[in-house]
Amino acid sequence: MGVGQPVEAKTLGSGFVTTSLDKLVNWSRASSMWPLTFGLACCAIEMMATGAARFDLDRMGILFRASPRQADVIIIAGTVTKKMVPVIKTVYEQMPEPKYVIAMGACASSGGIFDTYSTVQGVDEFLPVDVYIPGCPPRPEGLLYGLMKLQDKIRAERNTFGAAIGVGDVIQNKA
Amino acid sequence: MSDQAIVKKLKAKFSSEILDVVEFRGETTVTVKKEQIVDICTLMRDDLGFNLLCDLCGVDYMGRSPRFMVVYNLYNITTKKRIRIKAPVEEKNASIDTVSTVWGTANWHERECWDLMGIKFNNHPDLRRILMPADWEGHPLRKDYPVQGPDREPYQGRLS
Amino acid sequence: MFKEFAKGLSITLKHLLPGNCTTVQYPKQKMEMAPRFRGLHRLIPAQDREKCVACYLCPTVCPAKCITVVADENESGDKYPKVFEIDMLRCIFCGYCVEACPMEAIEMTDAYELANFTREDFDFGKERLLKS
Amino acid sequence: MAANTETMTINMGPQHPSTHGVLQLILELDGEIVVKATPHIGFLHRGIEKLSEHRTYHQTIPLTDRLDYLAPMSNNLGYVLAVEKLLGITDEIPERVQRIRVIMAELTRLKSHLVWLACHALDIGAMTVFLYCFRERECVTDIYEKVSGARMTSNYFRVGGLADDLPNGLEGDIRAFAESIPEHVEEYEGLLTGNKIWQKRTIGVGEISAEAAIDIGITGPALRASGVDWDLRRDNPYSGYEDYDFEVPVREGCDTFDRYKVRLDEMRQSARIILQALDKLKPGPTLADCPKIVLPPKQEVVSNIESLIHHFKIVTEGFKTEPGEIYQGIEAPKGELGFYLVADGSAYPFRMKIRPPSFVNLQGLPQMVEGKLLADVIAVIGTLDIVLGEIDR
Amino acid sequence: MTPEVLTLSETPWLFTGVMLVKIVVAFVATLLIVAYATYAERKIIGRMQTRMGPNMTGPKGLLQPIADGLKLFFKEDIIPSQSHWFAFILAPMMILAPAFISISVIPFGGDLQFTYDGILYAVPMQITDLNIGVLFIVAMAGLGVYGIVLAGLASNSKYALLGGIRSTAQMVSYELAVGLSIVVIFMLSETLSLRGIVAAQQLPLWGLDSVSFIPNWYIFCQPLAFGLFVVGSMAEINRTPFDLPEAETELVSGFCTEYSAMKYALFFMAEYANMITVSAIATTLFLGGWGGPFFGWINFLIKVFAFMFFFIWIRATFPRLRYDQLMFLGWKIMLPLALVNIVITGIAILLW
Repeated sequence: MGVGQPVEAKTLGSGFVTTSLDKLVNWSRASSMWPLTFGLACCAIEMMATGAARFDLDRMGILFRASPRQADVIIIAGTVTKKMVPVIKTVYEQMPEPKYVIAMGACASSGGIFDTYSTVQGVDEFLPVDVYIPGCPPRPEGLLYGLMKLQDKIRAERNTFGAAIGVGDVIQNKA
Repeated sequence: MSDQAIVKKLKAKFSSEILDVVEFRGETTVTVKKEQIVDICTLMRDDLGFNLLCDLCGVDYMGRSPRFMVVYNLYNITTKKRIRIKAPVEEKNASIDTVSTVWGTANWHERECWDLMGIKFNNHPDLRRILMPADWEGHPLRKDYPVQGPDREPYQGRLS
Repeated sequence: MFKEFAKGLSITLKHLLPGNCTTVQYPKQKMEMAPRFRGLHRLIPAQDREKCVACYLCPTVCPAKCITVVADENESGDKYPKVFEIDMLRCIFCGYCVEACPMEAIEMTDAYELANFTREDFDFGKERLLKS
Repeated sequence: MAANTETMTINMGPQHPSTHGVLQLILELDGEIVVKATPHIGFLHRGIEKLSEHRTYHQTIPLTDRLDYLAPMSNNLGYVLAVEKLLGITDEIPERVQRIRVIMAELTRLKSHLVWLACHALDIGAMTVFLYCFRERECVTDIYEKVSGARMTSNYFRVGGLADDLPNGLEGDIRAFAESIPEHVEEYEGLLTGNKIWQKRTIGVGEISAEAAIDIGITGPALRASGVDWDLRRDNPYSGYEDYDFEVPVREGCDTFDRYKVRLDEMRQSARIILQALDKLKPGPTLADCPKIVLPPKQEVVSNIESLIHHFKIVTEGFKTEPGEIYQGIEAPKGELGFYLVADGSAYPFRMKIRPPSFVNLQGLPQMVEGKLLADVIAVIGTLDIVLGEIDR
Repeated sequence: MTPEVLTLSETPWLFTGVMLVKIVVAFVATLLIVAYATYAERKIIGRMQTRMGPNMTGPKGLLQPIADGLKLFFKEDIIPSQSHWFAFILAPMMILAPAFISISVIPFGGDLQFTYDGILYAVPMQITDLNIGVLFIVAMAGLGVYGIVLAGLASNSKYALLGGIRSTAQMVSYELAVGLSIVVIFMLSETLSLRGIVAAQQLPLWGLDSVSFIPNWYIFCQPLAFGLFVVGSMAEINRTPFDLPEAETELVSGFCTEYSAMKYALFFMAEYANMITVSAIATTLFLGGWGGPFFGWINFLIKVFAFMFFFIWIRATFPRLRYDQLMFLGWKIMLPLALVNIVITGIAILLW
């Protein structure tokens, strides 16, 4: 722990080895983000289109996983209704750490056009959203750009190796 | 069979039940009393061939009495004709007999109508909320229910 | 039965041959947007200021109510928007504001790379909209 | 021997890969045999009907895009036709508008059926068909984007006409695409129709008789696969469908395979209609001559004070209708899409009830799957072609 | 000079050393093939589906399997609170171990010769040549079932349970068909040693000199057995169209629904390891093992890869069967066919 650093941050320090290990871990996480097959509404179709031939998420090493236990990223693709909130919470809790949330589209990000009694005004009311993607629905490239933003964010994290072996927590940096 | 003939046949059987017959943009709407709605619908299906219930919904005319109107949009697959039947339902005892025995499709439509409009359907096999969560309070499509729900201000942009 | 199996297998094998790939490798290769594509909004500048005269048509017609306009008058007595802000997260990119604008002061560009990390990143004020 | 058996209840969805969105199915299983299936819906209830009461007729068009998000232009068309009927301007719609609407509606049908086939095949395990279908779907979305500016939520039709004319050179693209459809359908058929496994999975699965189907209110391809020859495009024509020569595919098998075949045949017919409409397409206005309802052209707004006033009036207040009520049904890709509009004379719909085909078709699911195997549930959900956006609204 | 054979009793150190080298080489090679089988599958299926497959992680996406592995390694490992933890942990190992162990009896090539201390030794390119090699493989395949069953039961999830049950039934019934379909091979080769079977296939076809340019691979005289074996083994390793236990669109992820991180990676690896094993067995039993135009193990690898390509190709093309149809196929079609094949072969051998 260097001089002048806050004491409460328990990390493995920032030596060459640990930072390289962090980089390795971050690289693997950024190169293999497996999202959950979780479509809510219109955006889910664009999400499928992104996975299909023209945009091909598989290029980035992204495979859709049906079980939350095997997923790293949850893409909230569509309108979140109040009836759906408990389900999303459960699914999110079932995902193993580290987990990331992408709010895709206007509805998931803020409620969008549906300023109504049954719609949650943005999924960030109950999940920590990492990346917002505006659009209704966003173009597949928009989603790809969002995923790349998330990769940037993952790459900027520190102490990921430490957190993986149980020392301290991941420190988020601004990408 | 023209619309007039259908209405005539209906009138012959249920003369006291029919409140009003309106034609608007080529569509005939027959308003009937709610008491014998099942019999009327059975007649429509069996004798007049309206075998498809396209749609069933409630309309809230808040401020009028009776407040609600249950609307049946019928279709005859053989003659390709449409007709609409309406039955007023008052606010106090908002209930009407179910027609799910006449057309199976009415089951979900009536559940939806109960869920969103708060009109009860007597003798319905399974009258539960269908779209809203089971513990939801209020009936959102009523006119006195705010769009954003009772506990939230409408979105007016970030600044104002 | 085997004939059909073979037919199916031959179809997939045919696609394995080079030249059937339809992927556009996004960050490297970008697709050309259609001229009518509805992407990020842009306020069109006119000489020293924006073309917008703050007539409030766009916030009125906006189905998502995501546009905020506050009108003011400048020294020469022309109306101008003191505040013109679009909440890009709410916006559904329907294009009604462009259709409604009588001055053709707002248009939609082909920018779609809009993802960002926080909600605050999506308050598009007048300066940002003029630049985009 | 009375075996002491217990049924197992499994909860399929709302997060499940093959419920096509957020449908929840409570399945009571005896081994793998479905004893009882109870669909639970409403996880995507967004309140479109309520919201439309607080938006003008004009502002409601983007809402309809998001109903059946696989077929946005069909919803647009249904809604726009309903409002036009309410206004009584159905006969004033220019011919070019009618033709373009038909082209777009049929492209939408193709688009919707492509996604249906993709998901249906994926559910049964044929993952390659999924990608081939999406490849063709991209062609439609490209056309969508060129026409309206968005890939999915097109928002292209307007009350009284269209948002804009077709862009230059697009007719050729549409024609090329329509001409390529039969060939692509052949390809899907080559992968699926003859395949013994596909046949085993679909023939005799999810049967429903014509009487039961009508009783439940099933419409569209699902009804036609049960032997009922009924298509609103032919029987209650709208938007000039009576001018086109097309067949309505009908099959008697009542099962998943026949629903699959009916939809594939419909895709071929849609391509035919598109080609005919392109042949008949003539230059002309793209908005009806109703200055109180349609927005005037942009150049006139700037130059003509009367147009400017109309423009301001329509944008700020919307247009008013006579009090009355109408029902307009169209043949959407999934069945009869109906709009029941009640107007009170203001610029806002007093009550808009949408009759979504999927909502009604889904009601048939328990009948179709009970007594069948778990894997058949997947096949039947796929074959019903449900979209939760319009089920829950 | 005939080379000496290494034995434990005469040259214990040398024997152990060579053995260890063989094990390490075979294990590492298998692991690498497992890793790159996932990559190859994604690439090939991608191409068949008119897309590209992984190409952004490392050059041409070649580092993709490594990234996947590392990521899974560093992920949080969840053991559901309601699960039976011991069985839950045991299951993935139970499924991976048999897949790797089966490799040990497969001959990759002919003998390697080397001189040590002036004596010429011959080392078979096979970890061990069991004289009941085939039985050993069948036994190991039987063990693999337990992993899946345990995974299904221990997870305490209904989807996993259904997957486990499906898998048990499927494996039990197909094991029978597969086992019976390869009985004819022993009848023809008169040995259970895989090495012996390969050696028997190096002879000219049916012992006839006129067609000596065709090798005596058992695929030529036993095409039916070959077909049954391929279909049956596809079912046994849960590949499409028989991937019912993990049928993604029906059972979420089937028996591995509740598994995360490294345990899931083990399942993932086991799937591909099984694919390799099965391809290797098929190569050995029906395609003449290491025989062919090139140098020993290259032939072997080419055949194995061809087989794996075939599996991938099938996966890209076919839909999935239904549970009852799968049982029907196993018990009512494949089993009788295998039995009939045995009888006919027996009669033919008697009459020849």
